[in-house]
Amino acid sequence: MEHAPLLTMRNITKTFPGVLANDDVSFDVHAGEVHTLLGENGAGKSTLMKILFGLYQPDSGEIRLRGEVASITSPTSAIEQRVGMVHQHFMLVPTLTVAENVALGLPSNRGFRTDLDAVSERIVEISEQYGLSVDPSIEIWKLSVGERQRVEIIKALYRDAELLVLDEPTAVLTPQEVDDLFVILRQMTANGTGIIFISHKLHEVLELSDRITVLRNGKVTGDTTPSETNRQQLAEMMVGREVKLAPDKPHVDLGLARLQLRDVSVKGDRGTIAVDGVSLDVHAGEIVGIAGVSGNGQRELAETIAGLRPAESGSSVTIDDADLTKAGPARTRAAGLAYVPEERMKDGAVGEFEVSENLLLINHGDPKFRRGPLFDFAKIREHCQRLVDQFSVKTPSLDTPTSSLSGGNIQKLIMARELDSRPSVILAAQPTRGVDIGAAEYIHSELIEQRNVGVAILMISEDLDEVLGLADRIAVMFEGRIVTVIDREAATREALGLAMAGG
Amino acid sequence: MSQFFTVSVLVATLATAIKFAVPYLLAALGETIGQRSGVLNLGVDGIMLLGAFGGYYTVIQTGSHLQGILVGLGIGLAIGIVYAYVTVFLHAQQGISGIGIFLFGLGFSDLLFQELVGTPKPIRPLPTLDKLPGVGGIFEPLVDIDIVGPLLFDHNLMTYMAFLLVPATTWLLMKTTFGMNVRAVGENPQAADSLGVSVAKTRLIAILIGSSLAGIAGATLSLQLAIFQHNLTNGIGFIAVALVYFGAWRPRWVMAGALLYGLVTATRIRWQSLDIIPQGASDIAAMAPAIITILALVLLASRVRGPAALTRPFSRH
Amino acid sequence: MKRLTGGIVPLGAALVAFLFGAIMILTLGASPVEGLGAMIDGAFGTGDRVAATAVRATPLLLVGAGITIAFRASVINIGGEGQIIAGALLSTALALAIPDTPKVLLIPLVILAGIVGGGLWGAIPGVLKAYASVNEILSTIMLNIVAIQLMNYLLRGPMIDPVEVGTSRIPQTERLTDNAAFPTLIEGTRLHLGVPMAVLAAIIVYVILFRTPLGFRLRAVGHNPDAARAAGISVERNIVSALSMSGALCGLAGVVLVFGSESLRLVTDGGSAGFTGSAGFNGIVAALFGGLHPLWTIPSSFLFGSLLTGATELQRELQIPNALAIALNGLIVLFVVSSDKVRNWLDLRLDRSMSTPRSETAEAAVPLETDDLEEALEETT
Amino acid sequence: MKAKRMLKLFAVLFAMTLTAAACGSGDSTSTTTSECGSDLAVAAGESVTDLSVALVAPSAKDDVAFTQSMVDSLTRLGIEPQITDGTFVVEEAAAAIRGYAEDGIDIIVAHGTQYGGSLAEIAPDFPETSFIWGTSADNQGIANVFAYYPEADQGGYVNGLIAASIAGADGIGVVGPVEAGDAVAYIEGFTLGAEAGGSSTSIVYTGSFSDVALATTTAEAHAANGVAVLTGTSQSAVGAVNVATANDLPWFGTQSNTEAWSSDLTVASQVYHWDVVLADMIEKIEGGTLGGEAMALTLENGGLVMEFNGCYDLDSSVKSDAEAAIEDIIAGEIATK
Repeated sequence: MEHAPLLTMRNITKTFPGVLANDDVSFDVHAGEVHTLLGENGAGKSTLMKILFGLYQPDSGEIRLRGEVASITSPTSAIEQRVGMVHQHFMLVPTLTVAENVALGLPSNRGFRTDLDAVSERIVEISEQYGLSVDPSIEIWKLSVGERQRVEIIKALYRDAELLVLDEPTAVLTPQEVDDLFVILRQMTANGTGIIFISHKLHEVLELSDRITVLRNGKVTGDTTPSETNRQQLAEMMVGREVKLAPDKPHVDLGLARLQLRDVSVKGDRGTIAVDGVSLDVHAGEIVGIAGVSGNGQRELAETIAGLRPAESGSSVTIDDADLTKAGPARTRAAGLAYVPEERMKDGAVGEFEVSENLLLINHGDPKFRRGPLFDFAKIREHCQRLVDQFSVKTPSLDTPTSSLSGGNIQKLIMARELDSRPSVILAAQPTRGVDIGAAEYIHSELIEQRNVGVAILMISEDLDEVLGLADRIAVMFEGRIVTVIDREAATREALGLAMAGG
Repeated sequence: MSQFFTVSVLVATLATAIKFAVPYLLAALGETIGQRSGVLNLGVDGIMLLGAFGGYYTVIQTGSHLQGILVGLGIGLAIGIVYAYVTVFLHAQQGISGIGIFLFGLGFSDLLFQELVGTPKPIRPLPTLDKLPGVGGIFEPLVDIDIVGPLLFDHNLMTYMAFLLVPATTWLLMKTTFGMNVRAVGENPQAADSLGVSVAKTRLIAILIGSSLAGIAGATLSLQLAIFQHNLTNGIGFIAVALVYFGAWRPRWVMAGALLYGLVTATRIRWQSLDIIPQGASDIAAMAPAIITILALVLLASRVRGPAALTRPFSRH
Repeated sequence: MKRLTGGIVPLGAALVAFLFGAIMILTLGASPVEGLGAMIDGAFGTGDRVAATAVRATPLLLVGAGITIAFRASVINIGGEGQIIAGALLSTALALAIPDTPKVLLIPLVILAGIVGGGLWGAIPGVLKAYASVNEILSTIMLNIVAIQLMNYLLRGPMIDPVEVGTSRIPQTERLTDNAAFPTLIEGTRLHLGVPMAVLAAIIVYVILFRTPLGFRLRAVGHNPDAARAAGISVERNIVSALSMSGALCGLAGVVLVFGSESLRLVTDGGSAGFTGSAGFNGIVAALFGGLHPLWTIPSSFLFGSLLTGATELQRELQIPNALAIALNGLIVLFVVSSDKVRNWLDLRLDRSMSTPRSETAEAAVPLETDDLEEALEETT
Repeated sequence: MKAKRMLKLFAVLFAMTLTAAACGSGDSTSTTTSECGSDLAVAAGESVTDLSVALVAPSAKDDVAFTQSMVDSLTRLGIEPQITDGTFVVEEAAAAIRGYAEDGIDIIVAHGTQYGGSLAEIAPDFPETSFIWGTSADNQGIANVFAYYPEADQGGYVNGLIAASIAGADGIGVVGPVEAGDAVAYIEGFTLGAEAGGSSTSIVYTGSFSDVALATTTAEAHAANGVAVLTGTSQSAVGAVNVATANDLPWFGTQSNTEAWSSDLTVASQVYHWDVVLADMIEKIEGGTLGGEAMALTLENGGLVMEFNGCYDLDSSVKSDAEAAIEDIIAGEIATK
């Protein structure tokens, strides 16, 4: 007789006000296998996993662990039933040490007092067993992203997780680090651990998974194995229609260098050099993509170009020959920069503001929106309505609080606002991260359109597919430096991956 | 000026500063624990006033200092429950709720005082070591030692408790499971929650410890001064909150802040009594502690960062 | 619909607080009914008392409007007391310096001086926060202490009434020139110019916050400083503006207290409350009760004004200490802030019941993607 | 038990009042000596008037200082006023004053300097009501306002003189509140007296009338500096009295009698007997004059009374020197300012 699956989730349904997040979803995982959950943002993967981890209760349906009906009421009960989770946004306390983060929530051998020495010993054991080297006594904020992920995995292993959920674990890793991670994961499955792997990177999914379940709009739309399917088929199961994986790009003659970076060095939040002597030109009519693994100075570089972070002396940033090195964000924007920041809810939009207010964020001072000292709301509405229509931002009204829009629509809102400023340079960081495929297609086509009319575009992206699909030239950043600049035609995924790892 | 720089005057000034700092220190240590868990309590002054009245009234009724302090603790605990319910469970804005607690404490302590006591009558003050019933004789020779005596031995038990609470608070925060939870919850409550640490429970306990200490601080104040009056604290609780920021959420630095505040105050009083500060400048001198605190912070502030989740209510959804 | 719940929930909270007040009155051995009667009589019993209530509400409204600006920009201003004093001191000094200036000129001048005084006093913590990262809670508390002592110094020294020097040495200025006295609006009552001025100020604050680029920037900085900065808005400058404007309105409250009071002089009892009546704190309460909306702050200030005048009558009639009113204020604050959650819940319910029938527009409604919704909710809490 | 004690007390005080009245023969006395261990509660005198009286005062009615001295004074006159106390906020006081006037109260005592401005507005609206206001040396020229004020420097001088005899070269510590009002008058008179007696004062103004902690710290600083005597004024002085008790230092009080605070360490207190001027005023009011003048409390008219503590063993020669000084002050031979 066959063993009962490690996990069975049967007929799970979960609704939120106005939204059917999971609609009769069934899903199981056997010990020793990697079962991938594939789907776009909003397809219901996270909700399903939060139900599994006890953060939500399903409206109906049942969960069985090892064949027994399980009641998972809280993260604690999930952990007690040996379910572990590595969240996409790491659940680590930056000011605590590795050992403290691991020990958090567990009873101590010494009662009231912590027993970090014992915890550290066990961490060393686990890290040796799985090749997850990390110093237990170091504070999290001092660690790299890859190391933090290792801590997350150690946390789960320390709790003897038999079932481990990994939510988008490769988003922040280099291809080589991804390979290392896969080695670790395979070792875990060999030891009998069941793994739920959540990703939308199709080639990784095909490489790692034993089985694949695809979700769309809260429903299961496909249940397959890598041998039975391919990328195109998976993409279509995810989106529900035919998908064009690469946009059309006409040839455009290069114009003058509109954005010029010379020897740009920048300190990061910790006071160490994060960007180290970067020089780069972006010409009118081209998209330069900056590829690289998160944390190699891209964010600091973008912030410096946008005037948000001071550059070290000797650096120079110019747009159309105007020196903006020390200009600050207002003057930089006045000089023709449009900025689509990496974290849209943190830097791009004010969540509590209405849609119209966010559309007005960068040009609210424009006299054309005023009558005397006061806002001319009629004109403002007209202007905002035009932008919303033009960029097909889906919103119930102009007065809707922005935070209640979907990620894709907020991103379109930001694009609408930024592109409307008739920029000479667009700086777009992770323009489609966390955005549904439809919106991503739209955003890509808008960027190409701007390129075609002579705007210089610098796009920072950790998504290699995006960079390869959109950029005319590709610069790879590693440890604060630009290690190589390759023309699109000469670029291969492998060469880029090597460069991203510093090779 | 020269008459200030004699050993005896310097020692006496320092001893005064130590004693003066005690209520500030007790309240600020409590507030440190609360803020480390991510909860700001601006109502410390109100809790202190209620604790001060409770302690004072208890001593009038029973004559027992210990009971007075315990009543202060109990009152702090009771108000803490209300504050925790409002801020942790109802997610009320912390700064404002604190003002509410302050106003309530200010009014209610005065109301109780007027109804139950009326005339401010002195009580027996907290005894210093050498005047402790029974064991006082042991300490008498110690108090008479030069320099060390007045600095270290001429204090009441609450002074020692306050200063012992400094390493104790550090130990609690850094070496215990509870302290680790407090720090985690104040920094990244989502992470703590995901590991089964109850954010609400941790914050509740942190608030209760903090408000109990505020209650004790109030009782200590009234028993040390041996009196109660309308608005006895005169804003000590607010300054205690300020000292937490000053001390960058570290008990040792909070203590340094309380001592600095006490020392500046004691020094200006001493200088006035020695005519170093001319009489006409008394009010200017009274500004000194406030101004020096601000200046000290200007020099320190940019280098410290508070608990990331301070003042942010936590909810899972 | 939102407007409605905006009013109902705090009122409900206030009722609960009053219930506690009634219990306290009962415990003190008096009749709550008589107590309420005395309070209503004290606040609204005669035309003059209504006027007195309005006069009591005026500083609360001004401070409340100022606090609203600061809080909207996410700056916690606890320095109202000090800013009131600063405004009062500067305007008093001006009135003392040019007493013979005609009324039409002098009144605007003292008002301006108060605004400048309070504004400057507010700018200090603003600058300290924006450019030296000094927490504003701390600096405003400390600056209150400094302002009080400055007032004590000036009123017993340079600004003291010359008559007092040789006699009772009361720390007060001489009676200020009638040219600076706020004119009474209704003969026989105390209703003076300050009352409509404060209402106007609240309206102006509303207009600034919601209808001008300046208010737009303040709110943007308050909600999300990072996004504001990235959009080219100077966070530092707006923090300073918010605290300066907040302080300016508190300073204006100081002017009203001096030139609208019957005594027409500045006198200190060594602390701040004797002069300000704790308006610097009570104004926060009023602003909060008004849901941090300048227009709602108008009725809310009047409510608290009536609570204060009513409490005086309560004490006079039933010999109940007015400390009760202060305690009650505290309870109201607690209940109102706690009811925020209730209000959110109510709003959500009402919104849903409102939006259900609009099925024909459902096409336009966004298919909310749950993950983003959750993310967004996490961002906002 | 309690009632019995009260009764006994009442008898004692009644006897004392009788004695005082007998020796005073109409004139008030300027010194008294309490019987050691007696309660200090003031006995109600025979009512001097049938007019209704209300009192509005800034601090609590039993503050053992400014406000209590007025309540005690009214009690001595057999008057049980309606009281609104704790109204340090002028606007609140004004509302209360107006309320009493509207209620038809005949005499309203506005016991706070800061109420003067409000009174100037209210009094003319109620010409039938008499307002008694202090402390102020000036009735603002209003026909139905009486003003009163203490010449606090006089008793201060006497206190200082006696203190000097105890303190000698060790000096006297003075705990002042804000450098203003009758606090300054008292302290300056005290200093002159102390200097006349061959001692010196060290004066610290804390900057607050109410900060007990600061007053305590200040008194401790004085004690540590080695002073032999302490004095102080304002409601925060209670903190300083406690320090005097803890350090066994003699204490001199002012405004009200501080014996209740200091066990037997209070040597003498200058007590404000407002009743002396109040009696005068009420007589005039009954005669139809509702105001129009300011009256001072002095040693001469018995408004200032030096109350010696019977429990403190004061050298009789010092006491007689003090009494001589009182005579000289009354005679104008000693300047106290």
